[in-house]
Amino acid sequence: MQKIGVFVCWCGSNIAATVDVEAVAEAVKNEPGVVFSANYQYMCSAAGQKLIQDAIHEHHLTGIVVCSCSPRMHEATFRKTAESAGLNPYMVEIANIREQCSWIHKDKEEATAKAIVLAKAAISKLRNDTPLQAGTSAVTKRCLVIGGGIAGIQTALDVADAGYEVDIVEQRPTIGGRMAQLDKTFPTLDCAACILTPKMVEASQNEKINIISYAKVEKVSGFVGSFKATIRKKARFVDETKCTGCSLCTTKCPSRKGKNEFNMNLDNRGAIYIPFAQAIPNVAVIDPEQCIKLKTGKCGLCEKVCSAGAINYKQEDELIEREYGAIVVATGFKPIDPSPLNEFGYADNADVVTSLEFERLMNAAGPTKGTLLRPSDGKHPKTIVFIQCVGSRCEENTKRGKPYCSKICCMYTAKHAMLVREKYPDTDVHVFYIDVRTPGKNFDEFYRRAAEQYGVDYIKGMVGKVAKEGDKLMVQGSDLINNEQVHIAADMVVLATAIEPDPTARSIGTMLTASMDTNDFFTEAHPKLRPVESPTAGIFLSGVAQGPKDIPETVAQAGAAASKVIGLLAKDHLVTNPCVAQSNELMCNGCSQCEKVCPYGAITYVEKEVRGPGVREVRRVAQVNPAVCQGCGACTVTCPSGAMDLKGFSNKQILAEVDAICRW
Amino acid sequence: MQMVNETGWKPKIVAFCCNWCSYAGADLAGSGRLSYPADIKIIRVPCSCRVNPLFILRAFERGADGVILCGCHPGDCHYTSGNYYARRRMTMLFSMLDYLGIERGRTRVEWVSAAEGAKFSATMNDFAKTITELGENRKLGDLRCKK
Amino acid sequence: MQLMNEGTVARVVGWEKGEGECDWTPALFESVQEMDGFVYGDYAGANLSKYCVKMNKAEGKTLVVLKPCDTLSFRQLIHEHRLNRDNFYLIGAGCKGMKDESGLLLKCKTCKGKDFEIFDEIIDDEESKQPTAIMDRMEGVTALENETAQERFDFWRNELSRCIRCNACRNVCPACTCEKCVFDNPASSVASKAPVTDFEENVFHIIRAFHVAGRCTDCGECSRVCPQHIPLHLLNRKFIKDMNELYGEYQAGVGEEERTPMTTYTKTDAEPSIVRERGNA
Amino acid sequence: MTYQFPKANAEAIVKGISRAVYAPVEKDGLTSFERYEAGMNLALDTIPTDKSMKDVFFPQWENLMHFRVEGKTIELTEEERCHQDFVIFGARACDIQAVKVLDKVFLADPVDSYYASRREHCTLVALACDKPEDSCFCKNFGADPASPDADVTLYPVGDDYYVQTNTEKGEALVKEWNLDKAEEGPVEWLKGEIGKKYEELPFAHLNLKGFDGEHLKEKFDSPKWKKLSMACLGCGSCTFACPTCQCYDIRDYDTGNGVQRYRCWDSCMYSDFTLMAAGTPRPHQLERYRQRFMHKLVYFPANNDGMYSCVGCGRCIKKCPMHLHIVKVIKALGEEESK
Repeated sequence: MQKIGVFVCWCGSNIAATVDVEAVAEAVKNEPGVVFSANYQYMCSAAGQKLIQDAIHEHHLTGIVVCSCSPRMHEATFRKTAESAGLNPYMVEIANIREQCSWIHKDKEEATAKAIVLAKAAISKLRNDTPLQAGTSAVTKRCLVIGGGIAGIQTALDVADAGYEVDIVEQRPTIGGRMAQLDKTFPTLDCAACILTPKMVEASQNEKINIISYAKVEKVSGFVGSFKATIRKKARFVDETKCTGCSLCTTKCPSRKGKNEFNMNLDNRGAIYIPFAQAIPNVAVIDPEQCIKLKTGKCGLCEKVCSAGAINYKQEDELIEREYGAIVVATGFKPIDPSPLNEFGYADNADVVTSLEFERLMNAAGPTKGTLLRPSDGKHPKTIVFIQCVGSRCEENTKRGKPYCSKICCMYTAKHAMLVREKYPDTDVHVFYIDVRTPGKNFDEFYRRAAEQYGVDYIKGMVGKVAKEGDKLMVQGSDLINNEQVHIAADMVVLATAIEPDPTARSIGTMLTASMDTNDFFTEAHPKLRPVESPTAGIFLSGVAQGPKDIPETVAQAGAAASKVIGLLAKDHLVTNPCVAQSNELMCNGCSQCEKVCPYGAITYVEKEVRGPGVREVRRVAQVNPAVCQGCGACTVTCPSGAMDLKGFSNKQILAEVDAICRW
Repeated sequence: MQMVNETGWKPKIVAFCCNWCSYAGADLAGSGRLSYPADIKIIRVPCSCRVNPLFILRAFERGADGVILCGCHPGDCHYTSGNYYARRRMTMLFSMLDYLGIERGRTRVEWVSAAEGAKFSATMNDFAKTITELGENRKLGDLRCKK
Repeated sequence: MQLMNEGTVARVVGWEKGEGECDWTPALFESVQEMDGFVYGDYAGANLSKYCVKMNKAEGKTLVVLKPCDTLSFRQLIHEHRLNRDNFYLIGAGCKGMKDESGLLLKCKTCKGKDFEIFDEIIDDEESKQPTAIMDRMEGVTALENETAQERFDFWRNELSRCIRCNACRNVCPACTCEKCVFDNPASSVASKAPVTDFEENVFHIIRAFHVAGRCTDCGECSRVCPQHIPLHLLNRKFIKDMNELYGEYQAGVGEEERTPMTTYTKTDAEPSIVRERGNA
Repeated sequence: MTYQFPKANAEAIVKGISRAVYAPVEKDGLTSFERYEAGMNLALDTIPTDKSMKDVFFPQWENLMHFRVEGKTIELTEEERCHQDFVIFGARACDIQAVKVLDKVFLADPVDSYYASRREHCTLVALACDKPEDSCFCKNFGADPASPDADVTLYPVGDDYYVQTNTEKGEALVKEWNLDKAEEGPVEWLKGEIGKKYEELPFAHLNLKGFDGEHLKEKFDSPKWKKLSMACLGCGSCTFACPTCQCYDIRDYDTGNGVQRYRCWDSCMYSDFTLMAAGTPRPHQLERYRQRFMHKLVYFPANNDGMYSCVGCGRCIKKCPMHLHIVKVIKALGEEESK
């Protein structure tokens, strides 16, 4: 039999004004197991805690019930109090008589009666409590960063700077991500490559950072502190250690049909190629879909011209298995394909381009070497129409696009318009917009400069139709301010397309058991207070994978994620939550149902000899990894025999509460 | 405030609330002094998926007149998917109780976030009203438990 | 018999005749001589899948005779890791609908079909491939759903009040293979041995149906064995009907191991309030 | 004395009895002994009823006592014993024989006062079995279907019941009915007829040789139990239908305000029967199955001067979902004896 102490808090007048605290303390005295009860003005105060500790010592209490504010407020406090008095911290139950009693009821008699029932329920639960021990698990001091864009690079640099090893896994042949494709950046108009490539170089030269490019994470198991990842490094057919990046092979390659992904498919590249001049690693890669040698066995020109002997047509995928303490998701984004949005004529007209394509058309390293020429006939466009919110902020369920604001389009459109007007002052620039959103440092100033100083024509309204007429694109839209229809004969139309998570994000989320929202952005552990952590312990979020954001925000979040990673890796051991599921092997029949509902993969099955009264046989039984289990309890209800139970919220404990509350 | 019908009978209602959303929502209702009947007593569970149909039946066995289960909104579960399982389980259980002729209003599931103190209070008031109208649970109690 | 001679199988689980005409009993045959008593035919109603759980631990292969509906149970038991496929040699036996002294079995009147979900060998003829179902499987459930709540309550009180808690329904059920049933486990806080009150009658049957929901193949054995003639299949079929309607058509014991409707979800599942909004209140 | 009344008056007679009456009634196709109330469907022609007369003396569950808990105090209230006279109307020979078996158990020291009080207050009205079922084999076990042993015996002849009183209790009861006196001839004729009918039943002559204490080990070790028990589900159908199965479990039900202590039927077929901290003494169904029949046919007669605790009512034959029953066991193990 337990010896229970009950401590009723007044919370000043917060509780005591509505609940007769003395009556509560008196009423619970005769409950089975209760050997002591008291009330005090502020239980959470030093004096109140001392009262509890003294009672624990004096009455040799085995458990305490504190009738006070919400356990969300002071459960941790009272657990520490109990622990310091030598009691197991999980032998503490809180009866919430403030938020769920005194604050919502006015009648003192009624509130007191309810407080007594709540106290009795907590006592009943406590009678079924057992001391719980928090376990520990070791931390592998290495971090995996999935994605090598600016988010991944920045996180990797910061983590490495603290002295921990980092592996960056990038699916493309080079790191750099979307930022590498950009021309200038808002609102400063400095060149993207000029600020990004030094970071890329820094990452490649950092001893702690290992870049695994042209690779994907194939499998992840384990849990916070000790994940195990299998990484597939795709065959490049070029020996990375030998290739000097001289790019001779890329100029000699006779295959010219491969679309240049880096230039948004606006031009072609060889079958062997280096994505761009500053690529890291600066190593060629052979596209097996285009390579004549790999497809037909003939050719082999690149091998002949390579003085380093780096070409290896027989290279195979390589599987790398490594352990990590933390994983950062920095999988980034891609612009949506606006083809299904028929009114913009993207699929039918070469001169209707997306903003990212426009970036490449403006970029000195792009397909037009930085001269703005329209894709259809290579002429200078004289009238350009920019359309914002293409596929963003759509009504849900219309399937016309994304419900969210892509956040960056207003600013980059202003940037594009400004750049065009600066470089080609004879060009007319019109921008259709729904709203112009500029909440950022120097953002609104930037937008006003575009509109006011650079003479960009901002039209509030949406475009209804883009149609080709001769060599012009007739843009028909509405001007909501002047309340009229506008028709503009444009040479080029630029669509500020919505951005969406990289298509690989969903499968990575599933692999990591990290939750995602309906748009496939990773969700945060808490939207406000834990914005860079996934609800799954040990998984951190960096960059657009979590939600649309611009470069400075991405870099800031990348740094924040890094600091969380560092905080984790700095620990040698992690203390685990002891309120986890536990399988009674004697009752488990091995049916696997619990395994199917576990969101964390915490349950595995083993063939094991079970022993009990009259039982000694090998059975298939469930085992819970307490370091992985988060204690939701989904398994406990799925288990028909009740073999699976949850410590701290056991069937018996909850039923005891039900019984105490529902006394007929 | 307490719900009383003409005969002086008061309902007994159990509310299972998940720790992360609904229990916090109840706390918020408290902070906002948004009242609901004292006949409702809350039991904290880690997640709505922790609630076994046996708990609900036990409450009725012991004389509860209504049982309500509150969890995070679908998609917002702290454990990512717990409330989706709870949703299916409770749909099935409620359907079976209905099939056995038990009054439909006696059981309910509501999704209440940590930010929805007002919704929590409104939900509880509405549920208590429904139960008061339904009257005493005569079909699903165990008479041995009656004093 | 040949298989037993060759040593391929160590035993056979089939049927033998009883004292009368209709009282065939599932039987174990451990030698070729014993096989003289083996019978198969109109009164082989029992589903032998459940016996396989016991046989799974026996040395050597067991030959089991399964009717089409029984193969679903067998498959489901493999999904639940209660059976090792390699321990069995399965004869799929054609079925023309099974009988007892009062004619065609209820479960055969709503026969689900003549396909064998799992087998090593099939022995059947043209006649056994003909459909035997003479009524819609969900007819009884639909009829009840269309009644008023009070009528449903009265119906089930009348039926369940006959329960003597002999556990025949549970013990025959191929989905009830727990090492220890919650209702037998004093530590579960819900154990009970007798239907002392209406509540206990209700809770046992509600929870049993709930525990097998998504795994019940609707083999109909529960109703067949009930000595008190309680239509227990109407409980299981209610869940099957609900799951089919709300979560998509599903038949337990078909195909590969996968999540059952109760161990999966979709984000757009119906809310529990649907129960309040449909049918008769 | 011998009396007579038309069968058509039976219901009126039952209704007219001033005490509580338990009689076989039919509901939803099942028959059992219930406390008779107007409107119930009397089933006086059914042999045997689905549920036996045992239920009246030894119900499936009954409260023994109640503990009321208030704070730290506990108050105990014992359940009242039966203290009012009642009548069982329509008992059959097999069930009456079964009560004799139960008496051996419950009335032996220490006396089960719950059972004893009911026995004491009962007046038994029996019915001779003129239309036995093929599953009946009571004569093998000492019951007399032609002349069941009771306070009053009814003999159905033609459209009438002939009534014979055998005790003072019986005479007192029948006096209330105001019946016409009758000849004994038809009764004697019926007894002869019943005797002949029972000779022709399929299980009229079972070989019970060797079912005794002396052959205990031989029967226990028989290899046939494995095959006999294989199909057993381990359910309680046979036990609960059986008029002599007397095992019970005592359980406590927590009512929230106290504890209701009750007893309920248990079954040796259950895996948790006589479960102990160290496990169960009969871990497989084979042992449980063997236990049930060894008890009825070997252990019980060995301890009770040869009285079997099977009465041949045939309910297990009808109720076992897998068609396992005591006749199969007797035949299988009896054969062995004859070898």
